[in-house]
Amino acid sequence: QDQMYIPLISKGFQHQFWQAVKAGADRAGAELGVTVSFEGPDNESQVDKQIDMLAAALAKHPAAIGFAALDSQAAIPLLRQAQEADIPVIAFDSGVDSDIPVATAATDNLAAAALAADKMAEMIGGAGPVAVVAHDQTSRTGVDRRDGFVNRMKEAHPDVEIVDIEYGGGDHLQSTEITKAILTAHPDIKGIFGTNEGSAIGVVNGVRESGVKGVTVIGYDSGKAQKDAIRDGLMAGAITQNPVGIGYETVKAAVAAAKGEPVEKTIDTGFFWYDKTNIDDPEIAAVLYD
Amino acid sequence: MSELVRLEGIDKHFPGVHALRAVGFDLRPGEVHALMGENGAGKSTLMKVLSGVYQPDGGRILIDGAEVSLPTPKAARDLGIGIIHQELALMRDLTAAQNIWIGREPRLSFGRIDEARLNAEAEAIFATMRLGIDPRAPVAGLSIALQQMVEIAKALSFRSRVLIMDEPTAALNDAEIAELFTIVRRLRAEGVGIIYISHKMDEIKRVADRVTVMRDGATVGTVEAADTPISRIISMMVGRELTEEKAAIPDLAAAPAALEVSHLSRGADLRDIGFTLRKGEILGFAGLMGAGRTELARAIFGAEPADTGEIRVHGRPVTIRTPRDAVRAGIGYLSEDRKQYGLALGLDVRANIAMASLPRYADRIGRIDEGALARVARDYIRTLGIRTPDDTREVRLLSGGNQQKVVIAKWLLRDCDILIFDEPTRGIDVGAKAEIYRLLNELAGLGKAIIVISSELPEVLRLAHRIAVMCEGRLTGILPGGASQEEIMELATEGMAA
Amino acid sequence: MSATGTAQSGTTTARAARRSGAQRKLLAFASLILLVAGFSIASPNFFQLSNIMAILQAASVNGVLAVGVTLIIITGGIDLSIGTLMTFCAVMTGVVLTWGGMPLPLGIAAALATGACCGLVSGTLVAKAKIPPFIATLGMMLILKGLSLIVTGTKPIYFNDTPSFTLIAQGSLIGAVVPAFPVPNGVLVLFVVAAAVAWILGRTVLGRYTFALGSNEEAARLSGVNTDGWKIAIYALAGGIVGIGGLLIASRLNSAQPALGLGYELEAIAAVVIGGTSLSGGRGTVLGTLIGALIMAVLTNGLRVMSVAPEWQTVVTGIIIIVAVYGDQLRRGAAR
Amino acid sequence: MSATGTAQSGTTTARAARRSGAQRKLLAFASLILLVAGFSIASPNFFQLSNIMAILQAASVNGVLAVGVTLIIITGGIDLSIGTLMTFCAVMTGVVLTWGGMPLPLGIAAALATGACCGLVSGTLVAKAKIPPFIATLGMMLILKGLSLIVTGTKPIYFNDTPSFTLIAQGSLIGAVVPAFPVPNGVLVLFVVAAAVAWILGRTVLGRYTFALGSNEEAARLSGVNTDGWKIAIYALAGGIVGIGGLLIASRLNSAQPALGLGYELEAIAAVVIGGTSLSGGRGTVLGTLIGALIMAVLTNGLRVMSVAPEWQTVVTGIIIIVAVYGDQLRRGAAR
Ligand SMILES: Nc1ncnc2c1ncn2[C@@H]1O[C@H](COP(=O)(O)OP(=O)(O)OP(=O)(O)O)[C@@H](O)[C@H]1O
Ligand SMILES: Nc1ncnc2c1ncn2[C@@H]1O[C@H](COP(=O)(O)OP(=O)(O)OP(=O)(O)O)[C@@H](O)[C@H]1O
Ligand SMILES: [Mg+2]
Ligand SMILES: [Mg+2]
Repeated sequence: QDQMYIPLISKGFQHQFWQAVKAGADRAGAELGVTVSFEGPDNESQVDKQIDMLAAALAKHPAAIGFAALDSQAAIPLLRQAQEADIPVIAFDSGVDSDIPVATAATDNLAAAALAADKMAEMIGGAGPVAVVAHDQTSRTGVDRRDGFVNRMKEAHPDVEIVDIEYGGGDHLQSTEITKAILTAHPDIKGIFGTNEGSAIGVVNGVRESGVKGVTVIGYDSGKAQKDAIRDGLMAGAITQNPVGIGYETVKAAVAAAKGEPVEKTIDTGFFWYDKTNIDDPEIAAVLYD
Repeated sequence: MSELVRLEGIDKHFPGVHALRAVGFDLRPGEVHALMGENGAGKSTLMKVLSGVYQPDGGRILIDGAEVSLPTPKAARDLGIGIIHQELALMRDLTAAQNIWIGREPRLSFGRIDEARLNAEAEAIFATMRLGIDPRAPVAGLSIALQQMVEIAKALSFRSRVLIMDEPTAALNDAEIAELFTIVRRLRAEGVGIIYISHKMDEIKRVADRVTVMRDGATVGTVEAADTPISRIISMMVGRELTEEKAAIPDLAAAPAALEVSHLSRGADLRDIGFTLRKGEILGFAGLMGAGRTELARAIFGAEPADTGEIRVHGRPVTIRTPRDAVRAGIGYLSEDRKQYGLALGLDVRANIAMASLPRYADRIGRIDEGALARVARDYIRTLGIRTPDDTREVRLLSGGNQQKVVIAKWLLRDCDILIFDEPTRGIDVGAKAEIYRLLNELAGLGKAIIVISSELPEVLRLAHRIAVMCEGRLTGILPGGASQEEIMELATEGMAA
Repeated sequence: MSATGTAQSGTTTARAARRSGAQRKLLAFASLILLVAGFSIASPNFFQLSNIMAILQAASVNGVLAVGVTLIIITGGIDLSIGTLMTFCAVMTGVVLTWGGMPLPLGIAAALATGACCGLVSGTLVAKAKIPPFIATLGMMLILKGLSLIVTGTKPIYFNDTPSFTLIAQGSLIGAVVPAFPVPNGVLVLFVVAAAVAWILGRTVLGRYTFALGSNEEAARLSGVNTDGWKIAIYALAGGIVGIGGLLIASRLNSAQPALGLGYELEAIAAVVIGGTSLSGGRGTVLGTLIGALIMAVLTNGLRVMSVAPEWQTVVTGIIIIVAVYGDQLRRGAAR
Repeated sequence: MSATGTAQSGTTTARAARRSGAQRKLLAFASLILLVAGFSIASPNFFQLSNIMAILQAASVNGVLAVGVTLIIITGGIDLSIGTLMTFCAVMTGVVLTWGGMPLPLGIAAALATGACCGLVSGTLVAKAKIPPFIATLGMMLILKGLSLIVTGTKPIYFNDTPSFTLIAQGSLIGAVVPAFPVPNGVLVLFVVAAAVAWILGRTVLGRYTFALGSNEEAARLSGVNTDGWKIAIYALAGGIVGIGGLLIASRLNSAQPALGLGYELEAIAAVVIGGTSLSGGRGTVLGTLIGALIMAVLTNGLRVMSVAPEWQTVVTGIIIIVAVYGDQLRRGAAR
């Protein structure tokens, strides 16, 4: 085998976020001269599909594996198998509750969503009803972002009331309809938080279609539509992670681990708040993607 | 030559069945040519070859003396060959008129259908048949007989030069048959060549000019209808002489009652019906189409339970809400529409024969004794002369008459005390018919109580020990076995004039 | 004599059938009304013009898909590919308009043509290759899903260069004339499509053969109908209608989202069946489908407006779908 | 004379029929072999014991679901709820084992009982309330999806307190005896379930009535068969089998994942149809279903091992599903 082979098993591949992770991984692969593959299930509930992917990846005798666990416990038997075969595992996007991964490159979704809560509270004047349109009710990212937002509000902004939490599966159209229903049910709503790109765009669409003014929309992740919405003022701002960085760091750590070099246990790729004012700053622009 | 159609050496194989063996046949303009033969002789198959449904494996088809090939039904149609299929081929969700004109709808611009013209023309055809069917009535709501009439109307609408009628009268009553023959004679006078298939021997003398007999996929011979006795045709069909005489009517006055029905009513279909059926008795039910005989049978059997009324079996009152109750009480019902109600066409002969008796061939954990089932199935195949390669053949592949025998076998195997046969010989050949008559008599002799519903008066007269007559949901009278046709018809139309 | 009797019973049957048909539709409509009334009582925010418009708007995409698949279901078939086909049509419009920079009409044509072509392929697989519709369209579902991702490189295509594109679903022609009644164009499109398909089913040869195929394909074939050809045509027509659905969703989202679409087929089929069309073919109405789609949209919106917990929304939706069809069943039983 | 003719032709037919049936199965098996061979040549990593075991393991859940739904499909019905029912069964096992702290056998019983009860409900809706199976089970699908989320509070239930639980799917009884052949128990379960259902279908009254219902329900009813009762029994049995699927997936994931399950029904139904069972009912085999499930698992795994891009995996899967069924269709045509 001429080139080192490193598969990345992610939580998905169709969303812009995952495509950005993939782009970062591909870049690292090109720079470091290793073959990288990237795949993930269709949605974040398909825990067993991901396990099957991991099994297929192991069959290919990779040098190392990048793994973004949908459910870390469920994957443990296979991770152990990897350990026995001396295949280092790098966790990415979110951690794995186990000491098998030699490194973790992830965003702290709880902290990131808490930042969104702070920004929301600030913009609506510290009081009033808000709602959450989340992308998933059970997946780790969905739960963390929802809980990070909700808990922070309860702790730090008691006058802000979360009146509704709905789940649109990250589907733009569904999230649009949900937003319109929320606006109907709570005409006095002050702000809505969309927990990923599809949800956030759905919220923007829903607010625009129903013609309601003065609702503060905060999003998550990046993408062309989201950037446009922020520039147009339809969205007040959004949290972005550094997916390119996640992908890049994962592959980099994997290569190092495969070569037996030491790697840092936790690689915090960070998250950022961006809005109209800083969207074009070089350091923000670097973590945004289309 | 003045021949319209000539078939030479037609061969057709199905997997495991040599259905047609070098069959020859010819049809002249302006003649009615009857095609006769036992069930499974190959009549329908031959006609399907002639109408482009099946492709022959060998042989030639000549129309007006020129050899043709008929790759599709449409090709045959374009050459002027029309067919009424033995098995109803209607689209149940469409109306009568829509069925008649399917594929040839009168069109307006933009692919629109001229529905008014379509209905009017259908109505005109019905008028020539002296039928009052509403062209807008969905076919699913019509009785089998009316559906058959729609098929005939459809075939007539083609104005074909060759018209094939594959058992058109199987579901018709006498009045309708008479009406059909008027039409047939008119067409013959117009120079149409008609191929007529039927198992009703008397019809041969009434309409046919020539008769061709088939047996086991080959032609036995062609004879002039006028100067050939029926018995000769029958012996050509079955390969032997068929002798049968009416069994004597037994005196059953002292026999215990097997089935007592009283005050049975359901809506307008059945009104206050009561009768007694004795052990060993064959009770015939006569009446016009729609008289409610089938409804009565279905009510007794629990297929569509009655609203009120009492049923006693062997003197004990029974509650029958489902067919299962009836079967448990020892009642079996052979329906008039075997395809819809009698057979699981996709299953094999053995499974169908066993359908009503399965638990008897299973142990406590529900395991079936296939060996025993195979044995009894083969027994019935032999005793009823069911023409099938073996008992594991799908029933769908049998000829119509043989399918009917499979249903009969199902109820014989169940060994019910009371048997209701609704049109038991519909589509059955003479030989088998005689066989079934003999069987019914034998069953009665064994003490079974039997109801026979039939639209063929001669059949009722021949079989029944007593004859019950129905009209518009009422039982208008019960006549002794020796009654005349006139007496029956009088009861069958009683009160209809009013 | 017997003829007279027959005639009478014939006419009665037809009349009874027509009456019970009308009754059934009225009653299906009634359960829609019942739902609307229930939600209006439960929540004061429900019965407002803006929310009604939102419901209609929400019904538009699913409604158009459902109308399209109604055709196929009446033939006795099924189409599982409509969800991903919708997306693929949207993507092809994006390719033409945004990447190709072509004028709007060509983009619309692209969606319709893509839909019709894919329908043609499905239809051919079903009619000529004799592959069961379930499998043929399941395969197409997967193929089209992959193709959308491949063509777009898994990135959405935006229609920012064609500003008028969003008007297809979101503008309001009616609102421009009657400002008090700002029916979004998407809804208008749904009703126009429904009316057109109802007309095709009721008045044209294509419609007649649609029912004939579902009722007894063999009989139609034996009657000289080119059943294969017509079936392909019906699938192509349905595909074209799905293309309209693709335009609507793209216009609403101002983008072609390549990952969308899976699951939309079940929702559309559910609308069709709630609307009284039989999955075994041969019978069905566009009006019923329309009511079915509205029932689903009202249900979803109403439960959300009532702020029912999402997991309970799912449960209640399941129950109501069953109950609605059960009611329909009872009525049919009674009509019989 | 005629009797002899019949007898002779009879033997030929029977033999021919048996031969063509066996041939068909052999050929379906052949396309599986073909796939395996193709992938083995394309990638050296494919045909390895560990990967073959991974494929079998991956086929086990879908295979069990497919075997269960085969029963229902043979009756002419369909069950869209199997995916979410599987999850609900897993959840109930979690409730009994982890929350209730009860012993393993009770947990297993919980899964089976939950499956059977839900099957009973579906069956009753179909048989007694006369709701079309598509709708009844679509409703059940939604209800069960919601219930899983409600019961668990949307959080997975882990089986860490019952360490032996993972052995159900992941242990290897065979491997304990023949170490060279570490077939996971999940695969063993699949084959045992398949053999049992094949036996039920082929040899018992229940099996015979399953075919009879699919072939002509009314004829069976008019033969005195308690069609409603048997139908309910069949749905309940299928539900119980889905419960086994729930155990397997829970054991593999060492957890009951409440959001799982949607979409699994289509995959299982696809396996059934690829295996030659007709969606119109009346015919089908368990062996075919097994082969269908294996074909799907081999396909998915093989494409992954070959590192085909995921969007292309989807496209290729779609194409191969269509081609596999087309091949089957051709063979049948030839046999006819
Ligand atoms: N499609 C088919 N496949 C296999 N065998 C067939 C098929 N059609 C007919 N047969 C067989 O061919 C033979 C001739 O059948 P056909 O239907 O022509 O008989 P028939 O003379 O019309 O009988 P009937 O009077 O009962 O209608 C029978 O043995 C039948 O089982
Ligand atoms: N499938 C059906 N749908 C609607 N009406 C029917 C149907 N079958 C029969 N009927 C009607 O029910 C009434 C009773 O018919 P039934 O079949 O019991 O008559 P019958 O005396 O058995 O005569 P036959 O057997 O000659 O048709 C008739 O008016 C008939 O038109
Ligand atoms: Mg025949
Ligand atoms: Mg009758």
